[in-house]
Amino acid sequence: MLAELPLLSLVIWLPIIGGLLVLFTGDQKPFLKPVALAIAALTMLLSFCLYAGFDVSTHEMQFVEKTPWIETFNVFYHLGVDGFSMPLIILTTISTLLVVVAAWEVIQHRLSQYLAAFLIMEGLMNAVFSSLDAVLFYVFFEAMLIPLFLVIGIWGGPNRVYATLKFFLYTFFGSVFLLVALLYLRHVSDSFAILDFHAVGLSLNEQTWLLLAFLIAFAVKVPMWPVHTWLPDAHVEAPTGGSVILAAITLKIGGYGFLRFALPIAPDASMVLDWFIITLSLIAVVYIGFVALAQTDLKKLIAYSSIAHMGFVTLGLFIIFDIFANASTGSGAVLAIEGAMVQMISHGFISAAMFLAVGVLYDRMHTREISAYGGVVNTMPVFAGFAVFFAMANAGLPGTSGFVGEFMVILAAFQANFWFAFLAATTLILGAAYTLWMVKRVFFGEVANNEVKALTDVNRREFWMLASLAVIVLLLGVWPEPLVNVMHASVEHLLTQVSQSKL
Amino acid sequence: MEKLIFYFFAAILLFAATMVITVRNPVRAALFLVLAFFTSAAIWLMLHAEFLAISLVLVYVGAVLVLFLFVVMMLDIDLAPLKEGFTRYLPLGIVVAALIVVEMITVLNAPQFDVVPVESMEESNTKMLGRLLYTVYVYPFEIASVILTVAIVAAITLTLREHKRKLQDVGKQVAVRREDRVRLVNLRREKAKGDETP
Amino acid sequence: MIVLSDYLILAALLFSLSLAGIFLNRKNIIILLMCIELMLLAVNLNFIAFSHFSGDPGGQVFVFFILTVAAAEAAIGLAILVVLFRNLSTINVADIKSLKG
Amino acid sequence: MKAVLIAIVLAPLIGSIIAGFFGKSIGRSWSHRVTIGGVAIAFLMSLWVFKQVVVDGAYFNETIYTWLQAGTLTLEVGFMVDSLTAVMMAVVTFVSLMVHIYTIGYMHDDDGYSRFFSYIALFTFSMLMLVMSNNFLQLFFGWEAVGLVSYLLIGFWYKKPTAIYANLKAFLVNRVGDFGFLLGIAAVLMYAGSLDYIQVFTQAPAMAEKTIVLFGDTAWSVITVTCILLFIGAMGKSAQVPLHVWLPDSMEGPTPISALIHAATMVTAGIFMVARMSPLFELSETALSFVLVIGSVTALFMGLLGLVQNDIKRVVAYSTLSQLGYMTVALGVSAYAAGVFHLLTHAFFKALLFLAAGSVIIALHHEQDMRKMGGLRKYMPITYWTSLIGTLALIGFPGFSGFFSKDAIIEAVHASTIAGSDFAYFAVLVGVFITALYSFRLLFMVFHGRDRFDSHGGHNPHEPGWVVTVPLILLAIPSVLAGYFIGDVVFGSFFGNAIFVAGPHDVLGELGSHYHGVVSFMLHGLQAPPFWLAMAGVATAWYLYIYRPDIPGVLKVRLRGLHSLLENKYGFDDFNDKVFAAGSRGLGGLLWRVGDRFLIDGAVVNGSAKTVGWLARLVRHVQSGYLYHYAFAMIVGVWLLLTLYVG
Amino acid sequence: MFQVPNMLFALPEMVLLTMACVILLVVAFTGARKIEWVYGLSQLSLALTLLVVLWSLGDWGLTFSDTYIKDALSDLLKVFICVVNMLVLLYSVNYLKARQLMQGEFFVLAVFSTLGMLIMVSAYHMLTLYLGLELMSLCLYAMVAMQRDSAVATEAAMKYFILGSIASGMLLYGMSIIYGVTGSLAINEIALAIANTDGNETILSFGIVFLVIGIGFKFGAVPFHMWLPDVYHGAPTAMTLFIAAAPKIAAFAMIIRLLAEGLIDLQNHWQDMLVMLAVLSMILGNVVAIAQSNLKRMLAYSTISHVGFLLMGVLSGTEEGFAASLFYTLIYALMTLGAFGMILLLSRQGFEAENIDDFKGLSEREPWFALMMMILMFSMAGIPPLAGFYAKLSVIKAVIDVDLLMVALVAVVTSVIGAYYYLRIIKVMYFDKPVVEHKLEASSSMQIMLSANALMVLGLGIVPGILMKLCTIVFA
Repeated sequence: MLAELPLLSLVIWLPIIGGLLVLFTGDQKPFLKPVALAIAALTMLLSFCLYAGFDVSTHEMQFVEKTPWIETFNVFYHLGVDGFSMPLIILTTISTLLVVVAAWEVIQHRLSQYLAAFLIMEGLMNAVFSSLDAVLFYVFFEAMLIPLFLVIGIWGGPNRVYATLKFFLYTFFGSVFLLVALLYLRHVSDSFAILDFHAVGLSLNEQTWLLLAFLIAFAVKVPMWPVHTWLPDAHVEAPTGGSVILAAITLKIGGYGFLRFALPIAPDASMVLDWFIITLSLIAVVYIGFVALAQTDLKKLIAYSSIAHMGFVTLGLFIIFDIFANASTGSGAVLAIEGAMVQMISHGFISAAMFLAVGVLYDRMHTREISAYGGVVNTMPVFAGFAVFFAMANAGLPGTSGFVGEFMVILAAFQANFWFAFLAATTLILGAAYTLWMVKRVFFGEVANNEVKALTDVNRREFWMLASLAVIVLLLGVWPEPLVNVMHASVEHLLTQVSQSKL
Repeated sequence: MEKLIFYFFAAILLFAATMVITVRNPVRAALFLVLAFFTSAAIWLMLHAEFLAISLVLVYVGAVLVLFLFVVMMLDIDLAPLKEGFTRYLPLGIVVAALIVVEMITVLNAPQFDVVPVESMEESNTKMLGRLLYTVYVYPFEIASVILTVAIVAAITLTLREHKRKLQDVGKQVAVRREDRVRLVNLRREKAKGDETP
Repeated sequence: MIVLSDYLILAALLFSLSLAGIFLNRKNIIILLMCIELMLLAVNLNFIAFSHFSGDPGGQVFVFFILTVAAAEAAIGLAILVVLFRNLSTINVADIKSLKG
Repeated sequence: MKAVLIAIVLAPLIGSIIAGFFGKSIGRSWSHRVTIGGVAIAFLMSLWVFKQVVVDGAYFNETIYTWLQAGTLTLEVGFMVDSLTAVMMAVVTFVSLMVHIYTIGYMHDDDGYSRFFSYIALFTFSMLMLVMSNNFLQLFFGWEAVGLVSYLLIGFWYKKPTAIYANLKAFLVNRVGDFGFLLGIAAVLMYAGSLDYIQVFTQAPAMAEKTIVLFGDTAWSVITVTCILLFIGAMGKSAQVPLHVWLPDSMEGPTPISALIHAATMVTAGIFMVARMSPLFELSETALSFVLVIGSVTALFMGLLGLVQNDIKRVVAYSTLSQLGYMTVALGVSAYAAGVFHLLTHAFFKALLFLAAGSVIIALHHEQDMRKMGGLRKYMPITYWTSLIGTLALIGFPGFSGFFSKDAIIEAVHASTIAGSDFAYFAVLVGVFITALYSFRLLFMVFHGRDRFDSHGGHNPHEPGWVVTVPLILLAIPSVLAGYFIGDVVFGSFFGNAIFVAGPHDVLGELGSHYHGVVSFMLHGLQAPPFWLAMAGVATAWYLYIYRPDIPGVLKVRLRGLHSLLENKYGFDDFNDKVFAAGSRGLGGLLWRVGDRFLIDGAVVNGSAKTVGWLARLVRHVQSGYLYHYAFAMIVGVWLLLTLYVG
Repeated sequence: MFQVPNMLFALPEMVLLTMACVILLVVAFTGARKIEWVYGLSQLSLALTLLVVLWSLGDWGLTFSDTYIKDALSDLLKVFICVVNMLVLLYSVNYLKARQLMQGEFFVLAVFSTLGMLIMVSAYHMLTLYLGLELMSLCLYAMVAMQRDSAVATEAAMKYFILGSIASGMLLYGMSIIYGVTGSLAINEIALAIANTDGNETILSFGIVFLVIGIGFKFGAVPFHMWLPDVYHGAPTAMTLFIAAAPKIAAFAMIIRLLAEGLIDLQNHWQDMLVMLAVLSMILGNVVAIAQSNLKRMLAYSTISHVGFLLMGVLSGTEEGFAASLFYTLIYALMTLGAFGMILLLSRQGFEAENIDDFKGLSEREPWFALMMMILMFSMAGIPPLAGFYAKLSVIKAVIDVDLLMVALVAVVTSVIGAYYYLRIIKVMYFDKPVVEHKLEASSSMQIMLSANALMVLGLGIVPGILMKLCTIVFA
């Protein structure tokens, strides 16, 4: 029965249409929040059905839907998921549910628009992950900017205008090159199907330009150094939900883009230019690690840590060529790609948790300055427990999901080059340093001031919100196999694609 | 001989055109324009376009340029401040203009145009035009009439000051006094402006 | 023998002069209108010359219409000019510059 | 067996979870009941396992579940139990149980009572995971998990600024070690293609033949690089110079923690790990020399620091550092068995010393300064006598456990020919003297001499309750007796296949051939330099702190330079604070301000926005409002088009 | 031999002309008293014309001695011109009333101008094309000047007129050269003549330069754009709207007839010129728009940039490219209608609502119309899923398909710059607090149609296929 439902369309359109309903419900209606919650929950359940019905043994696209959309251009409404996109869809649905819950009492101003924005965004993001047609992909890829732009701009902090314009223009700048690249690919392959792009033969020169275009587009999303500076600003100014979605999912679209476009379409150029991307990734890990250390704003710190963590994703994706060249055992490349994927998923949950935690504090104190806090554990012991747990996860403690991805990527990086692993592994020190130093300044010590003294511990809603994330983070850390298992076939397929030269 | 006439008229034409764009007084400019049109008409005659040459003189000189002069005089433009800035960009302007001229001449001086006329028009120029206008070019002809209508409507709309319609009332007409009807209008003189060249 | 080129070059010179007149003129907008007339004159000369040398009457017909349109154009141009003068009390080209940027 | 092993691991974990999450609702006594119950079950089962393995020769190596699979690589969670593991399990659960019981008394008045029990039970779980692992992944998991618990426990009193400073420092320094360790694991994976111990060990000889290029063109032996990287991990966890800085500070945690984690178990994880990796280390003499030198430096110089400390726990902490140095030295000379044996005896006597110190601290109402103690012998006899036993064991007085283990190490160093062994021999010998000196300095200052304590309104200090004294006594017993197993453990085949020693390095085998039982070993020891050095140390301590207590003050002034060097702990802390901590913060700030804000944001991002804006305002002026400019623009356009595209 | 023309083909023009004369008479005899009638009649005449066009759909051919063409393109464009101008009139009514501009002459000129557009669309002869163009332009010049007491409006009209006449002159000069070389004025004969003779391409390209200038001026392509900001800004908003929307559609017909149908064989010549115009337009339009604080002026510069995009499709010289440009033109007309419609909607007596700051906090005052305006702005910026995106997509696709990658890159990069000023409008509406209290005065029909207009932009974003297909069929 599950297989007969157009599940993908449902997880895309249910939240979008639901979001519109919510939008037109207006702020005053009492059933506004329950309706939004129900939509988000239902979408999440549907996405779980995807997992349940997913066949792990094949790399072929599953749950495929295909109908003509723009016939003149041979553009299809073509959906499907494989091992890369399915976990990301689940990540999206879970995050959105949490965002809806997080908004429950906190957002007073234009609540219906807020909830609608996130529900619509959920649908758009799911669509990004399941689009198999380039135009369709691009449409959703860009459309996503609109709700996020509004979310930051309307509900954001004092400097929100600068942040949101910067965010929008930065990402828009990146993505227009993607558009040109996609159109060029259509030109050579005479089709808009992404899978046809994979198959089309391209000269090294073409591949290089395409890769650079993809790189600009997705590097901004990831974000990679040095095109990362929109992220801290956007995060700092965004409301909690915005930060959560931004960190948990939109960044992943960058990584997903590399997997879906850059690597299979331009394998030879990727091989030639991998040093460049690896260098940027390593700079992200080390440089950003140091920069995070200097932050005095909670959200900025977490934002910078996100950049560093996403550095592992790009590192993992592009070291495979060096591993091919070096390694004897052969599973290193698999480890690298899967590590990058796991890192994406795990970072999604952990950063979501961190931002939610900051949100919990912000709702009470209305400041994000680390120096305004101190000794929070005295007044909010349960919350501090969560915070320390998530901080540890952020620092990559084994047993949490934060460890798995980093571990896999570092192991794989060693097979590429000792120094890659060496620099990547500095995150062990730097990550712990900035995270735990922050924890120390915010949570430990004597109660710093009267505001902190007046804090109340998490309420039931916040507790379950954080607890559910904690459980996920822990489960993925203790037993990542169910996650990794779904992507095996796709990873293997990607590696065969990548290892075959297109020249 | 033909050549001589051509160059004679051409020289006058160019001279008149130059004067149009250089003289200060718009009345004189308009008169030079008249001269230019006359010489053009002469050249057109050399090209066997008699009807057009005549209508150029009649329509243009007779109507359009008179309109120009009328407006020029009606507006009572103060001529004194109208000369500044002319020379400031002159070199640059002349250079660009000269370049364009050189380019145009280079192109137009092509051997392809080194031809003599095909003597094929047997019927009279006027007759031919008349025939064509009502047959082949009937559609453009209609459009031209619409354009003229629009021109009238537009010109009236823009310049007509009174919106009230005149309805005749004999009683009122009879009872009217001089003060009611005659208003001595003194159009403002153009403001003297300082040097406001960019 | 006068060849086509001669007429064309004459027209081109006239055309260029009118162009130069338009952008060199800082004075009176009326002169601009006259320059436009000159420009049309040059075009007409072109058409007639071509028409004459190719033996095709189309060019002459075109000129006929250009004359008509030019008259209409002059009427509207002058009407706008009058309105402008009423508003600004000037028709100095250099004074008409409130719209910029 | 499998079920038992799982139960051993899970029992403390469940106890921890119950105490941690439901501590509030089930109350204090149930909190300690469940955790102690859990640990007790683990202890008893560990004893059973110990019997199975050691007596019956059982061996266990099985996977519990597949953690992750990637390509041909399978990462699993599983247990490997051999004699080495069995010993560690028994020690860990025993000391842990003692500490649990002791905690009931020690933490009696603390608000975080259940939390504390939860933590130490969690620690027991983590430590068991570490020692029972059959692969590097799980080893690393346990490795980091004990680090986490250590972090939590050092910062247990989170209101104390020093405590939260210390725990952050401890975690970060350990992370530096883990950095190397993780790279080591990565190296193992790359060259052995697996993380499973057995497979890696099988591959080890092949690894020894490979080389890796790190800098320029110099080829390094893979095995050396791997072992040194792994050992860097051990240096962090086992607090070897220069990653030792966290351990003295960790004394900010409650005393039971100092005993359990920072003396008996966690810090020995590094020793255990190297012993476990003996098949790898044995293949690289360079790595062994490296281990040896680091160990001997630690053993000697950290002991020296104990001489000038006045905080009772810090003295014990420095002695721990020094003893860990001994163990490392043992590893360096391939005397793994001796190292592990010292680990074992040290676990007992050092836990004992810490708990005794804790007992004193409770009795003096959380006073830790030795200058404010003295004469406690008469008020706290049990503590005194157990302390004395512990101290004698520590200085290696013949007959006490420490004697056997330490003497075995010294002999092994003496016998070794590996590079650096001469220096190591010197270091460990001097270390013996130093150990005796500071140990008895402590004993004398605390229990002898005048009463210098603040008697708190006339109440004299007294022994805390049985929950404190019983563990002391129970720990005192093995502190004395454990040494008598030296024949089996060090010189015998106790460890069997668990430890691999390459032929040329087998110093213990050589010593073993001269070994003729405990008594002769003891007699031999009486004639050997270590014994006399120890005695000299005791005598000096007596002279300085009992006979002429004024001399230390004079010496302090006379040897100001040396004293301040020791006082400042050779400047490691200052150096780290100023260079690493401040340096990273400074660098971070610099990169942020200059790199992110000035260059990227300022120059490029906002810069390009500004440029466009500037351009906009500039180009805007072209739209000047003047008709002739407009016309001119058009004509320029004509000219451009004509020039560019005609012809 | 002369053939009697098939008058039926020109029925739309005839109907409109008749109606225009009727309106003229009504205006002449009723003056200002029955102005509502005049408005109604104008709408009716456009509606009738639309019906006639729809009724005669599909019967294609040449007539009037090949000076008139009725083909798919002309039918489609006529439909859109009628619809767009009906909306323009609807949107303008309130504004005109509030400013005493609600005069019969406005409607007369509007209808005549529309007639000019229809003539252009169907012109298959350079003469008809020129006459149609002049008919349209003359009406527009006059309309701009209609606010006779406004200094800026008359200034705008004057500039428009002068520059427009120069452009006409150049266009004529170009036509004369083409005529001279090919010996013909009819589009199909020109194409035939060029195809049959190897000719002197230098002279032809010389002629093309002047044609391109004329076309470029009508569109407002850089560097022939100078009139555009001043006219958009200075003219009363209703007139601006009129100038901005439908004439672009007519101009599109002109460029197709002249370049794509007449001079298709010389595509290599005009392509480069259009590349220059397109690139300059996109850069200048987008950059200078940033510096504007007047919304009308900003939209004027945005129009310039849109023209750059629009030209990209044409310059590609392929059928897909023309279709893409057509699609772009139609979408542009819709978006412009909406955007200026919003200004008209918010304006009231004594208040123009033409400054960007006038939109501050609109989302709190008028959430629905703020949403509509946001849709329009995002669409103009080319953000999916709005129609503007597909327009950009299709033209960029067209140039990429002919390997003009650099043009595509310029297009996308400048569109990023462009996004900034569109976002600024949204920012002002959504992120700022309102400064003026005010309520809408516009009629409900206008509100409904404006909403429909904006929603159409959204709808065409979700299902762009139909219109795209239509555009493709036109050129197939």
